Amino acid sequence: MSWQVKTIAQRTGDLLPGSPWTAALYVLLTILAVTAFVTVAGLVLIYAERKIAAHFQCRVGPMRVGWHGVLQSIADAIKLLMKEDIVPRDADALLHILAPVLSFAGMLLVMIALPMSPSLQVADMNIGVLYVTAVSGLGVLGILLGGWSSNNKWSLLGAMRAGAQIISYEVSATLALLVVVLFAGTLQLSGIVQSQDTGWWIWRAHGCGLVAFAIFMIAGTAEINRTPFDLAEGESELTAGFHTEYSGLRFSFFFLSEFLNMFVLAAMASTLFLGGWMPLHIGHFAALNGVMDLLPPGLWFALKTTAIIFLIMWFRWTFPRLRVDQLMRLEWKILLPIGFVNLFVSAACVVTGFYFFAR
Amino acid sequence: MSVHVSTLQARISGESTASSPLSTEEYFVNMGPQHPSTHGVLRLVLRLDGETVREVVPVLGYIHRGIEKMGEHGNYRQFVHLVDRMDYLSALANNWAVTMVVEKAAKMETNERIEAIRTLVCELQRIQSHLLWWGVFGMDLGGFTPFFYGLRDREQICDIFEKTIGARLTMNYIQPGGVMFDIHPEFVKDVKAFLSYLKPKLVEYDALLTENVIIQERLRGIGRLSAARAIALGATGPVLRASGVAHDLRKSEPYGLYAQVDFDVPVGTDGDCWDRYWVRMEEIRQSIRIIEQLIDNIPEGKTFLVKPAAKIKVPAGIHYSHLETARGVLGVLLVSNGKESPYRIHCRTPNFNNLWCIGEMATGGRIGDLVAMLSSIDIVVPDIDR
Amino acid sequence: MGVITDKLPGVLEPLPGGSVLVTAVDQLINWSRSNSLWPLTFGTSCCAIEVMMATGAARHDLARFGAEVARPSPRQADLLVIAGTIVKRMAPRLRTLYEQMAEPRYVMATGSCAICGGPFMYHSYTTIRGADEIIPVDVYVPGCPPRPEAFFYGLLTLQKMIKEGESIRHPGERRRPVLAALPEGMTLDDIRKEMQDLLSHDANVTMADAVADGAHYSAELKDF
Amino acid sequence: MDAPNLIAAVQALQPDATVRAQSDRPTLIVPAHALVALATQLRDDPDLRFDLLETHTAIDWLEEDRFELLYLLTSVPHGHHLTLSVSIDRDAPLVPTVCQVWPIAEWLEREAYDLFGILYDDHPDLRRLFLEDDWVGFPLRKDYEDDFMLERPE
Amino acid sequence: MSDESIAVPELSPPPEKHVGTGGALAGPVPWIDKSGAVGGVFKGIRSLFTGMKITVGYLMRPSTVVTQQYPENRETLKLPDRFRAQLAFNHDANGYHKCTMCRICEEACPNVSIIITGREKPAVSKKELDSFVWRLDSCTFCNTCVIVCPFGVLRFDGTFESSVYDRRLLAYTLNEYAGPVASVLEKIEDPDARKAAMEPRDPYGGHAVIEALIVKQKAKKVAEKAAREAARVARVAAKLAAAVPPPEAENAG
Repeated sequence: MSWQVKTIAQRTGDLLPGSPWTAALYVLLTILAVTAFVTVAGLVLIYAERKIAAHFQCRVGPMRVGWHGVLQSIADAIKLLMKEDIVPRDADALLHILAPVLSFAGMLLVMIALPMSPSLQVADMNIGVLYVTAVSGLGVLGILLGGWSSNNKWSLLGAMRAGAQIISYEVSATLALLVVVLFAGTLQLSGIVQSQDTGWWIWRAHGCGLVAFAIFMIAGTAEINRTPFDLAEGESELTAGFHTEYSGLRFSFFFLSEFLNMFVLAAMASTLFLGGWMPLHIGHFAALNGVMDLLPPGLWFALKTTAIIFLIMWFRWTFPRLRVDQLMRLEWKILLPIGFVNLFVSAACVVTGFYFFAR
Repeated sequence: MSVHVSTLQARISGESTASSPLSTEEYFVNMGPQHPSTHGVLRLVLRLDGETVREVVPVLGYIHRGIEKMGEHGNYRQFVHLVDRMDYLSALANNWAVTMVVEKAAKMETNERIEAIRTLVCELQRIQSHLLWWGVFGMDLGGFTPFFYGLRDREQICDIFEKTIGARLTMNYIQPGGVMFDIHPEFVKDVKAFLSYLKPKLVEYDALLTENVIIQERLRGIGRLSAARAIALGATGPVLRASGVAHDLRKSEPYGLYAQVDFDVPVGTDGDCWDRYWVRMEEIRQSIRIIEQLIDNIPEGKTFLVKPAAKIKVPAGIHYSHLETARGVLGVLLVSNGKESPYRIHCRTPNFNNLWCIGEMATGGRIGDLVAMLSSIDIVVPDIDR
Repeated sequence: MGVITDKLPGVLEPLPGGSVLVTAVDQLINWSRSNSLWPLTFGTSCCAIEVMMATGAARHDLARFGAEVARPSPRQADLLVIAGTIVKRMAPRLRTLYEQMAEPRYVMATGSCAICGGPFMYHSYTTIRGADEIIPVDVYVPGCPPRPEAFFYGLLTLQKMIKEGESIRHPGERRRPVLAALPEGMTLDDIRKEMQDLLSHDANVTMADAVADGAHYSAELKDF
Repeated sequence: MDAPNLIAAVQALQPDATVRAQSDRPTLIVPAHALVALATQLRDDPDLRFDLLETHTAIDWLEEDRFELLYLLTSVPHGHHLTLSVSIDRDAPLVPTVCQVWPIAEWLEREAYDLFGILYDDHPDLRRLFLEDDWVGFPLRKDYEDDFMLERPE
Repeated sequence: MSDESIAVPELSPPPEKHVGTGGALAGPVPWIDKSGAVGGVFKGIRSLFTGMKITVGYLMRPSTVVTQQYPENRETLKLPDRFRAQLAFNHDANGYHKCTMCRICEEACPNVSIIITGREKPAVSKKELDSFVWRLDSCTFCNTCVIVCPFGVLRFDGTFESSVYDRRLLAYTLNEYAGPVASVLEKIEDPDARKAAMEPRDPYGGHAVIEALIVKQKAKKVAEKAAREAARVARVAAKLAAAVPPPEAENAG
């Protein structure tokens, strides 16, 4: 079965020669839709996190705002919007204002490259993986700027921790990405998804994929600053870390991008290792594949992403956090060597064609 | 004569000794008075070199309320309720400490039942305090879930206390001459139910936190305190025992009914954060043992041998007695001049001395280690400041 | 609405700035503020255990009110719960913390020490006799320490106050009923009773309210 | 070691020490100048081994115009207790520090300085412990006066 | 202060019976041995999964939720009988209290949370209660007043819902009526006269008493300060007079 991939950018391109105004409207609508999606996803994620955390901990979580607290996130959002916004007197005002925007923009830019279903992807670049890796680096810039411009020692410490941590773990994450890129033979995200129509990379590569997936999950959790790697904002250590001096709207930007980064990570992990929107196919067993195709691809994507998000939340509500030197040791002495070895092994696999359902 | 009175400003603007070959710049950070991991209003001035702590200067007094001065103006019964607010997690032991010194000085009689009740509720509170500590310890290390599990089980003890004592935290239960109420008819049943509930939970705690590799890695070899240094720094309680000194007043100078029960004093070997953690976890188990031995045979008797009078007269002189709270040795020094209120009353609080160890432990560690150490000595700030 | 604030004259605490918008938005904003009170992790003594820890823990679960997001940084907190004694040395710091919080900010004084010095009222040379000598306090929760349910009652009281306040037309202004000059024929018992009735009927947000709130939300988006 | 033996042993070390009456633990009155030497001996003597300074505080005997300093010692290995009492003039409250003997004394002495105004000779870091550096007066003295403090109304 | 300067002799190992964990409950110290590097890694990873199993176990079993829904469960919430949250008068079946204004509780109260005012001209008996003011704001619920009361007038209730916007509302007048105690009232035959003697009291009128107390206290403080100042001035003057030599001597010099 072949999938007809059509991105929103392509559709806009199709429209452009005929009616530029319609195309412009289309672009506008897309921007609105992405913003709406981001907002809704963020609110849902925050609510889900609070509810799931509560049930991990033998309690019930938000209950009193709407049925079982479903409107809790909306209340929080409106409150944060209407809250006073403080720029400390000694802060670097411009950078202080810019930082959360940068952090949010980095997340938003990754969002447009995610293939959520064959027809639901804003832009499908031929260097998609590279683009995602590059643009997600903007987030750390926002954090660094925010911590530095606040003129607060705790913020600075948090920002430096975040900077060191994210940049270090990006290496491992990229190495894990490269494994999939090697196997798929393309940097295009939709191409990677389509390369998994005989099976997901997590199991097709005799363990290499699994190892890469594990590394990617660990490195990714570290990149989005979540427990057990939440050193940048570890409450008990650095009060609130890099966003200590942020309030109101700008804090909500950080807050939202933190949760959406989790979505981005889960989406990337499912795209690369779990086939993205590709249903569970095993080789060329048409019967199984046909049954699996009954579910629409968008739903497959949503299910996989949800599962990974749940996994990340599960990590967070179980583990204590690492110390800063242990964090670095884990990256440079454990993950990185394993990642390199894994990359070499998978390169060998690719060259010899030694993996399941090689073409 | 070289008496030189200094100030905090002078203290922290002093020497800067960068020992690293790299030319790094040291800087001061105020941790507290409002900081999530200082458990109240403790201020630590940290001299940092990057993430490394070069020096810790604790600054106290953000909750110094002058309890000792107030004690001089009230009678003994009033002072009992004041010490509730010192180490509020061992309020009963605090009550007992004052009660003990007053009873010893004024030669007040008690009976076995009173002592048994006192021992029981104190041990329950030791468990309660350690459960809270366990939860907060997990939270300080970044894991939130232990906090909820620890406090969930602590609430069960709160329920038992509420039934018998009528308060959840500041009890004012152990009075000179007796205990304020007799135990609730359901006390024995509740305590037994709680113990059988807690035992499997302890196994769960171990699986969740104790055996977790991150905890192991974070606590091993951190904040090491040798036995000799621990004694010299005046540490008591689990902090001292973790360093390998089996100094427990329940064993060495038994009070209450501790002489009649069989229990062990867990001691550590290295005196690091891990040992302190483990000693406390083990103390919960020992407390369970003590309660199990006592709960079935509480002797009969009155809870006040004589009707409690508002005022008690204590013969003139210096009286001192001490006992073991969940955090260490709490001593009450009572100087009386024969009147209804003490001439001078002084509390030797365990946290005061235990905190003093932090300066020695923390030097050279990371900020994250500092938080772990602070949590592992389990301070209650109002107990330090009084 | 308005049982308490209508019948009792209020204390206004005006703050600079302000604009005119519609009432529905006001209500929406008040609703969101009252249901999203993020507390500052601030506790000085015994009350902190009961009011910050036990309430947040599984048995009582502050999260039900949407208030479990305890912020260690005052910038992000809405609610300052003064849990414990405030002494002379801490007083300027408490003031600083209050100043650092962003509007709208609410203050609850829990426990005897924070209300009036409590057990340390007399003969103590450092204890401040009441946190309201330093910062304005909105709700007093008596107890020593108050049990978690008592704190929740205080939180509901505060929510009620926020819901009946005025948000956009006079930002930051909130009406706090005072005892002085009770209207004719009105006793405090009546007010208490009405409040308790309200709590039992009105405290839980029903689904109909939620839908209405959603409508407010879209109206609010239109205005922006 | 029981109380009479203990007192005898200490008096052998420091003949000036006299027994203080009205105390429930063995208490010896020691002249201030002999304090540090005796403290070191008490700590190092293998039979005594008072290695834990349990607490140290002062008593303001206003009518007798003196401060009494108490050092409550405990021996962890032997499990016996001893109290040292040092009386100093109220107008010139100067006493040698025992920081070098028991490090914990550094804070305990700072507390006594803070609340009683007792000055410790050779103390490495003598400053207020609980109160602000610019606090006037020493609150635990019996003649402390304060505009802030409220008396209990009758 | 360095470590070296303090020569504390090392302790001999603690006595045998104190060491060790023993007991039925205690197991061996977990993880005290550092097993080999590879084994350690696997053990570590396994420990992570054990923890995850526990948390997800709670997630999967909603019956483990222990939360009480406070405002919703107001009807069913039952506090223990002894819980102390509000001081109240014990009244007998006819609604009389037995307080004789002996003031023992007032004296025993650690921080003057009980303020008892008597009446200038008692209607019936010699000692008559005007108002028994209890300050909920400063009360510490220590129960001392209850145990020292010789007549069993006081008790503690579990009514904890008493948050207010104004702290003056926290001063309660506990007695519902002023006037004599039950034994005296019962002697009054005429019901109208009895009613007149009782005189109902406003339960929230306590703050006036407290304000009067504060005014009195402030005046006392000011007077004391003035007296201290005067004494100081007199002392200084006396010192000056003693220090300055008499003028005759000056002239002579």
